Amino acid sequence: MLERSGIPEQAQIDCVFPAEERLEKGPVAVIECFEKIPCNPCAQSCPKSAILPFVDINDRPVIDDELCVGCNACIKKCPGLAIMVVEYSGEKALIKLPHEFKPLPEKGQIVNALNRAGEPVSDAEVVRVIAGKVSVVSIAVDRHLIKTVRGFSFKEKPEIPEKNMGNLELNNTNELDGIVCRCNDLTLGDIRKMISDGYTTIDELKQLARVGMGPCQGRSCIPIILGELSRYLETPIKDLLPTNFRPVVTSVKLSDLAEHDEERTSV
Amino acid sequence: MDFKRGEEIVFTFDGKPVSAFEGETVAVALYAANVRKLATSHDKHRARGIYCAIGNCASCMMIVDGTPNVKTCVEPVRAGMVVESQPDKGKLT
Amino acid sequence: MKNAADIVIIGGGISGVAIGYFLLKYGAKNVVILERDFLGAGATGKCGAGIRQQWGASINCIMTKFSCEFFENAAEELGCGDVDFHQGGYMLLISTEKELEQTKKNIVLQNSLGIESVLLSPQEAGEMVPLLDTSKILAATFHRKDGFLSPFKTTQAFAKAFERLGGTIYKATNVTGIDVTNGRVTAVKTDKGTISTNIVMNAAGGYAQQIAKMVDAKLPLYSERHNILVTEQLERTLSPMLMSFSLNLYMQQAPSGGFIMGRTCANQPRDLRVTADSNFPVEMARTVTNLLPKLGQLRMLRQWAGLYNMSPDKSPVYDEVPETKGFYVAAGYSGHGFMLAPATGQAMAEIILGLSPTLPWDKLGLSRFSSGNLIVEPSVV
Amino acid sequence: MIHTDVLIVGAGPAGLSAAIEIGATGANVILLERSNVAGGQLIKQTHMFFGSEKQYASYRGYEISDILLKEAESMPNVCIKLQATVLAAYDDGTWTADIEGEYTKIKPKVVVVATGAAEKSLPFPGNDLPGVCGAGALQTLMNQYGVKPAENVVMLGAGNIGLIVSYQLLQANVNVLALAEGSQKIGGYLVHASKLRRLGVPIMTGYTVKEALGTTALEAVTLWKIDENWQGIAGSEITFSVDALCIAVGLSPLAELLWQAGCKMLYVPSLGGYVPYRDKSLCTSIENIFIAGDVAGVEEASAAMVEGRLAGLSAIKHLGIDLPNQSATEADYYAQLASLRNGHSGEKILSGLSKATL
Repeated sequence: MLERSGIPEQAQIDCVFPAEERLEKGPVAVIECFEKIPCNPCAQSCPKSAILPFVDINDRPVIDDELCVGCNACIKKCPGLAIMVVEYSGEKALIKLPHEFKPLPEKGQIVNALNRAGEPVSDAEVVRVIAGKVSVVSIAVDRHLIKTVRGFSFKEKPEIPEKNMGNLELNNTNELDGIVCRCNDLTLGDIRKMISDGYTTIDELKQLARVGMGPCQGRSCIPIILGELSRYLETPIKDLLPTNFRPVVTSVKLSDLAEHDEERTSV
Repeated sequence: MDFKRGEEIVFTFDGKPVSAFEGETVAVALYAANVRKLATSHDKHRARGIYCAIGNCASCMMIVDGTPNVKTCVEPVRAGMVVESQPDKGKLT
Repeated sequence: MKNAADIVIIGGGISGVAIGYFLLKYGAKNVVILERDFLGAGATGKCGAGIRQQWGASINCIMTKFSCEFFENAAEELGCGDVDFHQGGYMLLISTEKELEQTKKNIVLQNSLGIESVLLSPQEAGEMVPLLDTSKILAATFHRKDGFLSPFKTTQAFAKAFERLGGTIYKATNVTGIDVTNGRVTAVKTDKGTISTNIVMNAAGGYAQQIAKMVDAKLPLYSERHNILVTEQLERTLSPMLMSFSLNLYMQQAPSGGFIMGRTCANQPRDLRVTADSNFPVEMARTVTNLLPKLGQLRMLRQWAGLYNMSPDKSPVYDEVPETKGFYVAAGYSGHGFMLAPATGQAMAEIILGLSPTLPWDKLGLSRFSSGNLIVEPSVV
Repeated sequence: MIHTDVLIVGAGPAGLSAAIEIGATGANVILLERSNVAGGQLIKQTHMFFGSEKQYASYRGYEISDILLKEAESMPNVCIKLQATVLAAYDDGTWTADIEGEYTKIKPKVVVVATGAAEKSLPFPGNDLPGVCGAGALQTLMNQYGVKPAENVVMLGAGNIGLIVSYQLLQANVNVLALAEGSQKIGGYLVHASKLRRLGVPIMTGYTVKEALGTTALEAVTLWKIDENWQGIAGSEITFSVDALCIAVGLSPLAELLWQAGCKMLYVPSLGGYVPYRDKSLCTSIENIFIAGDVAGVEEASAAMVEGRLAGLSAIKHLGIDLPNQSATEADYYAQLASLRNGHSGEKILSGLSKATL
């Protein structure tokens, strides 16, 4: 389902697609925006106010497909590139897609038509390219694919190394469970051992193993250690004894300190 | 995205010349020259490279013009700079 | 939590755990240490943990000599791990004629007590510490047995030895009151329960006065904030610990490679605050770079503060308070409590258990402040 | 010692917005930014922004940063300093900074801290290998310096940052082999996720990193499935040959200066970590210190901009300057924030804020 895979269900797609007759009449926008998020540029962008105004910024867009003329204005404005314009044209279906990649295809070029999982489903011909910050590329595919095609890719794909390389014997110098404190090379195992030895506050760990005392001032290690302490003591982090964050945020040269000009009164 | 690159300059890394653009930082220039390992950790001598790229951590520390422990990811590139990898905790010059 | 103990020690810093160890070593039973946060959370964990035997008052020389010898074989005696005693020596830097005069007297006293401190010319000092700008000093003294330890490991070693001898430590336990019935201590109240006892040992360091108030005892002490900073870590280039009274600084290169340095700043708050002082970094940097110019390249990493528990003559107080029977205090170290800890432990064990004193502890009693024979200690930063 | 009306720490969306709000009153503002370019996260965000037109929706991140910067720079009483790191906040009200190598002491009447947030890190074998880095690092390389960050990447984390940075990597024609997310659901906006799926990037929910492999640099990464208490399931390993592993498992506020200044802090997981207590008008437990943006709780840049305005307004009130329709403006900012947080992604923020609001 959408929340797990990022691909909308067929039922969700059907309910944002206009009726077949509308698709015959001419281009119409389809907005695959299935989540209430704070975003309303599509409504503002429509010259025909075919996208009904939002009551609340988190509303999902609703198109009055009688008013919509498929002018692409909203395609360029949608931050999520969730809008495409589709229409039937004889045996074909014309699909106008937002495109933010270089190089742009050329008119007449044959490309792969992709479904919502990025898999090629058929060839497609590029019928029009409108270049811009968000370019709009319209491609023609067989009409029965109007609800399937959602993207395109060039014919020659860059070869991607096949996925499963079990046989990679790399002389792996990895510690067993990863570095927690990068400045002092302390692994998760080191931290867990010290905690189980009875040092159950950040400050004790600091004194014992200088964790959080390096140049990074504990930015990457202290949050992880808090998690470990919280699990070990079965206490929520907010109830743990916090550590102190002392001056200075980034190191400063003693010579810069010594040359400090007390009298300066402007930056 | 178009990038207004500064003019090209050269600095040395462990003796070898590396070209970079004015306005880049040392770590970025080395990254562009396909140098991934920038530092070695003191205790277990593990390879370290760019991690946060904004000066929060300490994984990109090198010797720059003789000064040790310089965070090269926020150190602007200058022509003729001498950048060396730092084998230990660094010495006073 | 126990509801009774023979002796309750308030404070889990270096003094508290040392006193606890020595009490059990000399036969005391059923001793409890109460610590508000964790061991070494107070000044102990904030100090440079130096130890020197170069003093102006003989009692301080004798006590630090005793402590130094204890630290030298603490690993075996306590049997609980190394204390990282780095004996690189202390070098005291002399920059005024008056100070030179006092120092020459001190050396005679120290040598007479078996402390082999030596006077160095600026040039000799420069050979030992190349970083020094020798033009800034008239002379220096050096004693090779001085040095510094790891405050954390030393505290842990004492604490583990104390527990092995049967002592009990309660961390994260806050003392809320002390019961006194007709002039004698009867119990200590905490946020985790009450322990009845007839002997309370006030080893609360900077909070000694607060604890003493609980038995209406007034201590002639005050606690003052002292700032300290550490720099980035470099390879070891400085072995001795440097100190100068006239130039007002002390500095060491810690085992981690960071340079730890501190000084006494003017009008510091006395309200138990241990916040950072906004003028300290500049003052410290100027002091250090004036004396060791090359250290200007060093980057300051962190600044913090701890409490000095100051006594009128800057020498410690070991005594039972006159107002309340069974209430003992060890405080007033005036910034050198860590190095005195073994002596503090020995002193309080002998005083509490009524043993014959190995050192003239009575000279360090509270009565000296009314009788007037103070132990004036000139050499303190 | 430099005396000024207002010190603003951080020239990101929040800091710049606060500078504009306060600058308009003519008060003296010093805005310090540690990076050599203003805009904070904005300059790395090449995607179009969400929110409403008041928060520059549909503009691209770096375009918004230009707009805000120009407006702030147009005010003579607003002094913006780059490569200026605020080092410390002392309890006597002194703040210190390293401004282009010059140690500076500042005594402001009011401070707005807008220091943003930094990436969380994750302990797993090989996590310190060069090539394993935060999402921000790759963005900095790509969008700030125009350097191609890698050939093949695996992304860790399906929050907005993981989704958006993966898309930007594709734009820099880097192969994003997979996006793994430990929890069973995608955290970020689903429209971003759909964009990636359409471009052939598999989103593997319920997977996390088992190990990063390599000697002096990253050469491969092994992912594996995890059960409900995040323990790896042996046998479910999949290895990818990559030269970058991008960590986007959440941000936590950079609140060190607030700790130093003595503000009361609280650990709130849904806001990203330790955040200062604050009142509705974004004033912390110390009356002349205000907060705005991710340091107050990790959210979107749109909210950061509105919080910057609100904190600016509160700072103005603290300075005793009263503006004509102040309460109307304030009400508008509260309304904007409420609407931005009204969706289901806002619930998490609102619950966190309820804990941290005095």
